[in-house]
Amino acid sequence: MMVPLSWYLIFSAALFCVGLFGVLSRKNAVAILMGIELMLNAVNVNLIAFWRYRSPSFIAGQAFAIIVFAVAASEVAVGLALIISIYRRRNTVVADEIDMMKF
Amino acid sequence: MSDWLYIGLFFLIVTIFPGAPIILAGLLAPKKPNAVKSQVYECGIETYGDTWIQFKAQYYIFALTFLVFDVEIVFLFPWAVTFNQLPLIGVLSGVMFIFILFAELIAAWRKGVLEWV
Amino acid sequence: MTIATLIWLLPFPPLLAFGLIVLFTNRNKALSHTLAVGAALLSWLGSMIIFWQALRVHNFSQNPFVSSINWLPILNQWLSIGVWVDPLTVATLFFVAWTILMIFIYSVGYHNFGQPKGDHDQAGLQPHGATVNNEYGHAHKVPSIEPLYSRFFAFIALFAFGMYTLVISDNLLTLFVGWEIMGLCSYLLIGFWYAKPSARAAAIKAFLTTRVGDVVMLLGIVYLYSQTGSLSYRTIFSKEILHQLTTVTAPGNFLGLSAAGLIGILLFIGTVGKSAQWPLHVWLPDAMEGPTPVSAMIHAATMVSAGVYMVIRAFPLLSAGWVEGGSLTPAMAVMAFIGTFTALFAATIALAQNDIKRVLAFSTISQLGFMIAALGVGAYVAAAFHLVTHAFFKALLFLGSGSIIHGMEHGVLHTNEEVDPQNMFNMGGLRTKMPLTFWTFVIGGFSLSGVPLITAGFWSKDEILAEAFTYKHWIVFITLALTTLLTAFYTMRQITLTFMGKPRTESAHHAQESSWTMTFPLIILGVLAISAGWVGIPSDFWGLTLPHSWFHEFVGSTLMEHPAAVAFSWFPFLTSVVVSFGGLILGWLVYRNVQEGAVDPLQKPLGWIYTTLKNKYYFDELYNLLFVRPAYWIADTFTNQWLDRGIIDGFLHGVARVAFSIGGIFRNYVDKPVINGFGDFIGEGVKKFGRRFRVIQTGRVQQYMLMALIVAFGTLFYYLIFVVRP
Amino acid sequence: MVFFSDPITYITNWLANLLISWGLASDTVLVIMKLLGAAMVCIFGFSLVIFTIWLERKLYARIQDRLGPNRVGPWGIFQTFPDMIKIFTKEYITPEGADKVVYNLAPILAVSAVLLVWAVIPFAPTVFGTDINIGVLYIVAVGSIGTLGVIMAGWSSNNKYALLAAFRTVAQMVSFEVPMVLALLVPVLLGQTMGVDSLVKAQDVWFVVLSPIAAIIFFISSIAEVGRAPFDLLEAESEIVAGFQIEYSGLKFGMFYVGDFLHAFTISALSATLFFGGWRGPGAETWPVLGLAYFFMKTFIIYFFVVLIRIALPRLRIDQMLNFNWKFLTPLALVLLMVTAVVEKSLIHFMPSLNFSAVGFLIFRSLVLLLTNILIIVVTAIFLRAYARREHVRVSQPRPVAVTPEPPASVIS
Amino acid sequence: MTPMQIIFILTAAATLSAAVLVVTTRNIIHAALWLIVSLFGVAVFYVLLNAGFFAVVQVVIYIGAIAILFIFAVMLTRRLMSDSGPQSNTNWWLAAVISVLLFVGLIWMLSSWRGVTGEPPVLKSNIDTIGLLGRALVSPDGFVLPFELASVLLVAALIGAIYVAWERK
Repeated sequence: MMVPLSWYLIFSAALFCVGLFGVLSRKNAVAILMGIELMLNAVNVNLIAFWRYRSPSFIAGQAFAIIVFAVAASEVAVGLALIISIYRRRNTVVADEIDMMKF
Repeated sequence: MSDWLYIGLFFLIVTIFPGAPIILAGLLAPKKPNAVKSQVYECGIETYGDTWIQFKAQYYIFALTFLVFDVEIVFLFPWAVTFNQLPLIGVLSGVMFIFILFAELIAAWRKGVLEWV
Repeated sequence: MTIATLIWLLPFPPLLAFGLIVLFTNRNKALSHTLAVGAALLSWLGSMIIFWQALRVHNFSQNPFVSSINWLPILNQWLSIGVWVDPLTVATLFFVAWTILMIFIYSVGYHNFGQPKGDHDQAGLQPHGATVNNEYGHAHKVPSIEPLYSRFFAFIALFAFGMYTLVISDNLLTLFVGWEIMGLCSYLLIGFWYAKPSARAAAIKAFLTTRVGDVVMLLGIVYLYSQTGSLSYRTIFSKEILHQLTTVTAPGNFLGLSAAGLIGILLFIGTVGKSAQWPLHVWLPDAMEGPTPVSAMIHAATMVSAGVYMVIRAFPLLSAGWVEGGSLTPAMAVMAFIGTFTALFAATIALAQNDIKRVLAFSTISQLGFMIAALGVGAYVAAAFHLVTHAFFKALLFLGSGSIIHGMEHGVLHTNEEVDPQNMFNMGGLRTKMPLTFWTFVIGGFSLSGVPLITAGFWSKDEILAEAFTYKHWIVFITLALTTLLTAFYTMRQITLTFMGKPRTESAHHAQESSWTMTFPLIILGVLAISAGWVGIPSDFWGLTLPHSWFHEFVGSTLMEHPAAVAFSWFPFLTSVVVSFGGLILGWLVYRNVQEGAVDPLQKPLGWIYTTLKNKYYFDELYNLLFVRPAYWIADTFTNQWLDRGIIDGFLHGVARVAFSIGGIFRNYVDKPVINGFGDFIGEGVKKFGRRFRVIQTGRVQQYMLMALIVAFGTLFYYLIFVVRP
Repeated sequence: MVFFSDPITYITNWLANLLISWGLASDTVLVIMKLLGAAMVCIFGFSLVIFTIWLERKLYARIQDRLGPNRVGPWGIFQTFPDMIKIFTKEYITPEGADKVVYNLAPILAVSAVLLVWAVIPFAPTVFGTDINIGVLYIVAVGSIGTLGVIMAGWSSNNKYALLAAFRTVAQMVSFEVPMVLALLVPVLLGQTMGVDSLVKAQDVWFVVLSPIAAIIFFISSIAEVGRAPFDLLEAESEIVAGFQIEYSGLKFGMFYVGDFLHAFTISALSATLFFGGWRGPGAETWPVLGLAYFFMKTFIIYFFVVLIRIALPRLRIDQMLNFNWKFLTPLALVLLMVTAVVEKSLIHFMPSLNFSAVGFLIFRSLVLLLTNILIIVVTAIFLRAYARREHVRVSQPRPVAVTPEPPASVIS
Repeated sequence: MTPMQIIFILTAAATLSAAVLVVTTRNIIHAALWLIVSLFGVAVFYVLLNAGFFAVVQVVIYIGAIAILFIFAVMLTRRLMSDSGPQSNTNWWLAAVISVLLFVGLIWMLSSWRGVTGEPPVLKSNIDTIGLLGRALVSPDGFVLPFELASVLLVAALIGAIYVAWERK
């Protein structure tokens, strides 16, 4: 294991930012969710990396990661369901067109 | 780690093995494409409209149920592995977990989600 | 299963029953009461096992059954909750288990299980009876089943849970929890027939009155915690903590009390509320609006005893710094005073009540006063002893009265008379009609009035009197003796009016014995009401040397320094003999022959005193005047009418009127010409501004996110660069 | 001697030593050996397919009272090779508007997803690729990759039917993955490990004895995973023309079939490994060759049953199939899991108290678990009978032909 | 440059480029496929971190389930016109700036932290992380509450999602 921890952290930071960019910039709501998935993965990599490098015998990092999995799953499920139902009502999935709350 | 090395190599090989014959066959086989030949198949008529037809939400809901179950089952694997060393309470909490899963299934059932309509 | 586990599990069967009944079996009456009674039976069984185990442990008080777990993390320490069973607990557990079980069984019969549904019963009202055709085909009325049958059992199950929790808990916190659960149940059950306005009022009254006490008690607990950093008995009743508490003075040197004194008094006020001591006694008589089993369980046997149990439990704290025979601590003095006063006060009121249940209610108050007074003079064991015996015979009496009422109601239904089945002057001669009830009632009554040697009540009362005598608390002694006399008197009055002589109404003629589910508990409790006294016979009774007073040894050992058993002396013994017999005979003589439709024989000779007593010293009216009315007055007249309507509105109106006139002037000469131009200009400006800038409110999620992030990062970087770095 | 008892290990050792003697670094040798091993497994898999295709055709023919392939070679055993040559020289027809990359990637995925499973299957005590401590989950994961291949194929080949078929297939596969994984949990629970080889080692008593229900559930749902009859909805010619691979041709098309056959064989191997004690058998430890033999014997027997089922049973309707999964298999699996957990734990818990010998414990445990399973089966049977009665009533009642209104043109289901 | 580092760099490059493609590519299905690739890369990272269990779970959950869900959702919510025109909204540049800023900030913070360099502790050869995880997940002084809560959360998600996505007849 010659890979220092910082590499993992930098990588996950980059992944996180890419995901953030996706969330902020994509038109398609589904794509936005994809961005969120990327961000969650970045977080998970962080968790595991810290577990490995800081306290391998203390399992909290992994436990957190697996909880994150559950959260991600439910988030995707509900998010996509919302998108689908919005699509059914408004016939669009473009986030910018879902703006009934505007002025 | 060497186990995973093996798995990694396996991924490599496994992509090569079906890939190579396909390419090889591509070289062997004749290539005379024409418009009619490469038309999309449709039963009896020429294809019309967009292929990206919209599907019913039923598919989505099955996938959804599957996703949730999958995640919960994955939760169960570590529990199952350490089953013997667990205290009774641990086992019971695991069983309770499964029971929630069961209740979930029943709920979905009652809601009529599992019907293929 | 270890004994600790058993103790932990003790309260839970009733809770489970409660949950099950409420959630699932609400429809099925039979199943519901089976659940409830079964749960009670389980808990009873557990209690008995614990009792037995406790007896087998040598030197039990030094090594009680204890188990506790860490519960709430507070800063760096834990607030632990747990169970604690020492002799006192065992004694309490004993009578609690018995009474609760008996009352559960009794309730089955009392709510007419097995009878048909009422013709026009509705939820929240007493059953009005159902018409059935007998084999000859002519219809007659029979009692009908309670509409909210299952709910009743759910409530009393919850109540039982509260009681058990309170008894076995090892700290003031869980004790308070159980305390409050019981308060809630008492509220629910008093208002069980919620369609009756009187019941509603009574429920609210009870709830609020006890709440007053509870709040103060909570204050006490909080203060105690702030002082000692713990609430578990083991800690707070340890020598050093107590000593520390006595040395510390109360905040602001409040009344010159020590911390212990202040806490003691605060806790005691909680008891005053819970066990209906003067001046917070007003709720208990009204509580008789509830079904009779409730009156028996909550307002005689268990809940009101809980208050006393709590002060007995807290006795080391209350008596901190008191040496036997020495001068009383402030807390004890207060208790002695209030207890004694209440005892006499309630007893006198009981003289003039005609409602059979109200008489018992007042006698309960007065008996609780006895216990409090006993504690006040430091008669720790005597108080506990009286607590136990009282629980038995008072439960017995209440159930008996319930059975009487039941019989009367049966009669009332049979002959559609317009008589109050609870008024004793409508009864009479029930001796032959309901023999079982009669004998058990007599046992209870004698035990209450302390008929010497045989009844349980005698031994406990006698011990209290003896202690009061020995430690030369003359006032207490005399008052209590007088009270005993009165007690015996009104008890006999009750018995005579109810059972003796000729039936005074048709209903009384047709009254009939209740079903076995009701009489069986009566019998059991009757046995206990007699035998419970024998455990506490003083060893040197009557000069002859009997085996040690077991109860005294057992419970007394709970205290850190074992209280000395008072030496037997003739004077208090003779006193109690005289007063009890005197009272009984007097009662018999006075009420021997009360004719149909006659008024109370005491009414003429006593005159206005009688009316005062009948109206309970006008305490309700007094409180009405002192608290209720002012509250209404402040709310309605003062705040609403004067402040709001009068002053504020008036002022506003005045201002408005002035402003209006001024405004008119301005409007005509200033506003229209000058301001409007400017104003319109402003308005237009704002409008334009808005129209130009509203576009930032796009309703697009991502843009909002973006903005939020920009701001967030701005702050973050600012913080990092300018705050963290240098 | 060693050579006869355990030829494969012998050869590998020899080769490794040879390479080292050539002066390669040990790591390099390691890599090379593993590479070779993987390659061997894959080659073996492919050649196996060639055989199984013939076998299956032959069986088909026998049961349908035909001769089947009988020209090329004895019993037509070489029949597959001409077919291969034919398919090799066929032209690739790529439909217009297809998404080229994905389109070509899909068949590769379809095969490789199946081949990947073989990385963790132990053929003999000494002959297995690797025993990663999460082998079972690995198998599940690989299966899900297969799903991906299907969906890619369906989507990329720009054809309604393909897409529709892909969707159905995926719905079917994911649905049946749930009971399959649940059933896989049972051996993990009994064997206290997720490594496949460790599981085999743990099977002093075959898990099929300890928990027949799990075995059955696993078997059925993996057949559905493969998508063979009676679950071959994906190629229901009557409904969706020929499944998601309709637009494929030539060897790409062939690859899907290779994948299919290989998958069928793989699930038999998996069942053999996880429930029928893999290579275990008398003398297998001392003579790994025997282990190899046992393994393939078991696998082929199970494979025979797979084929038999395919031939014998008619095709289900999709709603029947999904109901069967969600309303029968999954609840059953869940219940089984709960019950097994409780029973097993109580066994472990109370076993010390009644002191058995090791063998006695083994027998006792097996008996208890078996009885539990039988109990569950009985209860299930009762439920099923009730359900069947209701269903008969429901179906026999007269119903309108079209209950639902015509779906809008854009919606096809 | 040990082999490990080479593998790391290759995987990181692949993952990140895939991620970038996810957020930029036009065809939403391609985006989903690229998402799968990058998720797979993350799985490889888990392997490198000796968390094989998580690698496989990643594949099972993300690739096996979530990706499928995404693709289905895309299919369900297609307009009849296929994706033409830009897939990113008007102020994507601002988003880019924000992301880059965030990245720079994070790196900067990392650089100011000492603990990022140095060797990982050597895993004991017999350490059974899955076992540890299993025990931690169900032991009362561990994560039993999150464990049960997670399942409740998933139940809620399932029911909620079904309720939302269900076409009422």
